[in-house]
Amino acid sequence: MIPVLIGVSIIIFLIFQAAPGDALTGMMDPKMSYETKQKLRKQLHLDEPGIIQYKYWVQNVLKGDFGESFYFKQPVGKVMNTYIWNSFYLSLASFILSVLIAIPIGVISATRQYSFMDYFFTVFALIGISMPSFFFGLLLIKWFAVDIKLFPVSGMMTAGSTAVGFAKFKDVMYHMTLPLIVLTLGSVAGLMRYTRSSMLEVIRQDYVRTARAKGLREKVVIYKHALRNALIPVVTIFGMWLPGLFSGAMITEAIFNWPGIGPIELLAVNNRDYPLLMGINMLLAFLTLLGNLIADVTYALVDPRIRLK
Amino acid sequence: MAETLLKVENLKKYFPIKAGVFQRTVGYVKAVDDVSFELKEGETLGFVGESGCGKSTTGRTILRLLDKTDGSVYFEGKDIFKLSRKELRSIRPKMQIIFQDPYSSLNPRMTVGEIIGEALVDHGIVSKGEVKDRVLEAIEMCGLAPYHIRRYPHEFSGGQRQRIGIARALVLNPKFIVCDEPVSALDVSIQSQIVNLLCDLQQKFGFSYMFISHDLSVVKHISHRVGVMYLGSLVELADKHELYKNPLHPYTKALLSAVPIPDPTLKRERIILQGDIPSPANPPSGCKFHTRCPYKKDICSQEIPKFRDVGGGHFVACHLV
Amino acid sequence: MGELLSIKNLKTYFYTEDGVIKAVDDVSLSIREGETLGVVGESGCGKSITAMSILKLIPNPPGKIVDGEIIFDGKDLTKATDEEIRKIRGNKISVIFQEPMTSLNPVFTIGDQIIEAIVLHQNMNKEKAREKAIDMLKLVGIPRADEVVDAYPHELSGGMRQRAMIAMAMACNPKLLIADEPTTALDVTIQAQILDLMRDLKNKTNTSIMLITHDLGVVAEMADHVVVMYAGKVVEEANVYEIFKNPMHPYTLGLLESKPILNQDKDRLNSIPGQVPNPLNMPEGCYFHPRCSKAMDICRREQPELCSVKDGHRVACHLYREVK
Amino acid sequence: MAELKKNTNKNVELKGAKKEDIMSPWKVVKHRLRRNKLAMVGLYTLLFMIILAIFGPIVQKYVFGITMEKIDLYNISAPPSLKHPLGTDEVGRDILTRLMYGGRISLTVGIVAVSISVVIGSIIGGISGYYGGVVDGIIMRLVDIFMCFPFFPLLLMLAAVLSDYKVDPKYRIYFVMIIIGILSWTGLARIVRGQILSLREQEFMQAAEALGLRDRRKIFRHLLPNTFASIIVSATLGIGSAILSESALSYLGLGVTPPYPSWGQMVQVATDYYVMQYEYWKWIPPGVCIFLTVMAINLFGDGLRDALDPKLKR
Repeated sequence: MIPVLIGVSIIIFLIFQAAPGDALTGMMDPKMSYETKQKLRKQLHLDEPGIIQYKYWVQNVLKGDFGESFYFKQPVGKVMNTYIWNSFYLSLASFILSVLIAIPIGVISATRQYSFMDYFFTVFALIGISMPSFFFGLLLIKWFAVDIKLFPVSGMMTAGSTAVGFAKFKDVMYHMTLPLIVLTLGSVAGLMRYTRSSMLEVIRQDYVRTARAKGLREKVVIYKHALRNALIPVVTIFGMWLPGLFSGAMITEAIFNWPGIGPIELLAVNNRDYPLLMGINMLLAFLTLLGNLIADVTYALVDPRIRLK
Repeated sequence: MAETLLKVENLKKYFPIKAGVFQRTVGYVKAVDDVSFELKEGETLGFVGESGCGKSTTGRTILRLLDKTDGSVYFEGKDIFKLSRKELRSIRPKMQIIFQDPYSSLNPRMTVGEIIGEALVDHGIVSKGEVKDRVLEAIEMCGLAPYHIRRYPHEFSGGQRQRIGIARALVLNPKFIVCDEPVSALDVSIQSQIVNLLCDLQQKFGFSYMFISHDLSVVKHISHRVGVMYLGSLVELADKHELYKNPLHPYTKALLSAVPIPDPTLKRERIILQGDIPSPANPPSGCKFHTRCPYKKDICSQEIPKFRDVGGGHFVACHLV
Repeated sequence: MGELLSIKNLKTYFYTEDGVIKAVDDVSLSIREGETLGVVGESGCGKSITAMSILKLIPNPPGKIVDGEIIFDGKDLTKATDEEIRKIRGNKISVIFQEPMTSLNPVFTIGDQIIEAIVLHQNMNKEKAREKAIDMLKLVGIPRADEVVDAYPHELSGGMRQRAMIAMAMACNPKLLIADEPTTALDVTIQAQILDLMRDLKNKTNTSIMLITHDLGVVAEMADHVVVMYAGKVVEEANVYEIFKNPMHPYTLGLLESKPILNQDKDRLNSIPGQVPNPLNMPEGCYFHPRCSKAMDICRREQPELCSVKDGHRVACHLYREVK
Repeated sequence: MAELKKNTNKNVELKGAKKEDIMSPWKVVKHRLRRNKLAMVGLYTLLFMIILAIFGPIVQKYVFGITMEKIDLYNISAPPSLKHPLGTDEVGRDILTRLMYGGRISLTVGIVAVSISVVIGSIIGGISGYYGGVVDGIIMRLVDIFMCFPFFPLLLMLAAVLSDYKVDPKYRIYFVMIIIGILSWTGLARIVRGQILSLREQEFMQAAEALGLRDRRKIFRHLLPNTFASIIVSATLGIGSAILSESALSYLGLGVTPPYPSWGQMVQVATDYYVMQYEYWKWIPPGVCIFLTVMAINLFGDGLRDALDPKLKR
């Protein structure tokens, strides 16, 4: 895991080295004198070779210091902390919703393979995968926010609202509905197909036949004996979801103006806010690795054949 | 007396067991543990044993499809583990192998003709024009029809695929063929076809076979001599009539008595072994069979019995004999 | 001995994309109480499908019981509702399968899987069922049964797993045990252990066994009565001594002669030529005629019926028409 | 021997098969694919889109004299009419023509990007699987590193860096293809490696070794043809996701830039609520085009996967 993290940090660093200009370009005040610039350069170690700069950067990152965002004029850590939780709420809601929808329809699809329901859900899943999120988001805004004004166009709360407690929660949920639909459509599709193929594999196994031969009810056979096995590969993808919970869905958030990490990253890209970009990407890479680790651990937990010794 | 074609001396093949994050070797599966024997020209040596006893690994290590851990294998007097890659390649056609699984042993994307002829082409054994004739000759000898060469493996049944596998080996005119459970995956009525085919081909071309199987009756039928393996080691090796009439090792005795015989009137005394086969990763000390042996003595758990000739080429590894 | 189960003119077909496969084609057989019936045949002959049809364990689609009767305990199982069948499964009729490796659910303990069946059919509470499960494990000769009950299947060897499967099948004292190639995946010495155990249990409980196998040796040792199947049909049926002493159908004969026998020496095996016919493209007349050395004209035209030739010896072959 | 021959002939007769219906593995796949209605719908939709993208602009130019840059000053932001079946955009360009050009670009980006990732992925995965050991260890760590990056943010950053270099819009398209291609080889590399590792365990590879075949023949005749199936499936599905990536990037203004049209970029106008509400013809058709094309590819790819799966037989 450590070598992978080092590799990741090197690549992130290299990408930003490749970008024209340096950290100073973003901070530059046109009126700044040449001397002050040189001083600042020295202060930021920009006059030194890349490898030394990398060393300083890593040292700071290890201390939790990702530098200062050009655009927000604040420490990167603080900026991330402000917005990342908004992404988290949206993604978590979508995650829970997707699991609740996708797993049952995956199971139904698999147990009635080649039935009308199966085709219906399969086509539905393919629509979910094929639909560009920005287009789907815009369509929803047009239909439900602009045309019939059922939901708000954008944002996370009604402007100027000072509601607290349940009222605040209700307001947030009201704003969340449309982005939630967009996000969930995509993830339901993937998860459902995964569950379906895993389930199809499992219901052909001998032990499912054994369970039937014992005289168990079909429901017990499917939801206890088969599903328990089919979910083993599925839980591992829950771990992979971890970075997704924090990275947010950039485009969906941007379209609905959801104040999460997605629009911030877009803003950072457009303003070439390199410290912020590096920070976000480093964090996501770290979360990805952590997610893999969690996946491994859950795998061992749900599958008695791979017990950690 | 025919000449010795293959000589195996103290062959060992250990597979490392890796564990942990750093994939350190934490132990070895002793798949083949000190096996020695000789094979004469035109002879069939049968190898029997239960799953995991290392009979297949022995066969594959002899052909250097796997690297050895220790010991040596002489084929026509040359130690095959000392050959260079090029020398090995040139000797390959002389020693062939027939596999157990008729499904995974043929490349699904090649026609039967290509499968059988490709080694001829690759080694340049015969000229391009002759390849087809040789393939047709081999295919007919194996009981298939000429038009089959343009078909693909998935169009054939298990028995026919096994014939294709035999033709692939046969076409190179080998001297020695390892038959690795060639009939285990086949139905009874097809098994006998393949066994007969192998016998006929041996008579015609004088091949030497190393015939690996877990089926004691098939091994007895086809072999001249039979070796019994248990947990990576040979425990007994003798002429087939001698071995089946007068088994010396308690394991051989138990194995023979466990084979069901299709005769309901026959009442035999059975030796039913207790317990399971121990793991080859952690074999018992001394004689590996002592944990299940009905006759075990103190010495059996302490000392490894020597594999020795007790007269007339009857080899056995047991303290009690 | 009364008849426990009788199958009459059973037809189980599979409807595939490529056509209809007549896996079981007009099969009749019966099992008496306390008897072991050996069903022999090569792969694809329909012996397993016949057995699975009894408990309606045929995957549907594509499989379907098209016609016939399966009378068990005076009731026709083909007409039974799912609920009725469920009450018979694992209770009055239980099954052990070929692969002990894959037949047990890997994520539940051995105990859980046995207890489940006991609780379901015997109205026992969990603690009592657990005790019973441990007793069953002891009965099938598993050492340290009180520990094994909490073990997962992967922690046991193949032989031990098959013992656990037998424990599970016998837990509700079934009247009929269907053993579908119970020892095929096991080594010879382990096979001997399991066969010994099954014989032992049968003597103790008087359970009837339907033993499905391709190994004539196993049949000779275990069965009282033998049914030989070929291409979805019963070709010969007799008691075990009769069938080995006096096999009549050319297929049975070929099967017996094509296998080398340990205590006999033969120069050359007598093999049945050709392959098992493609189930989608069965030959006209007797399904065996293309491989039969004694085939006559009538064999190519007409399907022989299973007729009684001698006392309790039935064979489906035109060669014996005169005798009838 | 004579006896052997006799036995042989008997077998031949028994088989009794017609001599001329050889089902090669590919024919079997074709046969199974044809029976899958959804896959066929996908295939025909895709073919229709491709034909439209290739020949549409030519017809427009030589028959109606409309090119993607031609401005119709009398019809600015005009709704669909006979002259402009899908209306015009804010500077008076024909939407239908631009849509067809956009199709060319989107499809080309998809195909080229996937070609790049297939070449890189299968070579690297192949090397990793074939040689194993240390080589495999290093390559797989490298893949791990690449897989650590969230795909889209990285794509975005690279596209941004690209913008800073002020690449000419004409060449930008190629850079977009290359970036998407380079970022998406890892999945395929893993698949190919896994395939080769399992193929190496197959007995026909052991047979190839026992026959003493040259490495070259083992790789090109035995290993690669058996990995084709999974490469083709993942490439087909890859084209769909490459088109989605490109359109999202272009929608954000970081992909294909004007004057070259791309479907994603055409949808961008909808960020203006007026356009969104009243001038649907400007952004809905390109969005639908993306969706239909990707859907068609996924339907076809899905069917292809089923057809190539030897386990799946009805």
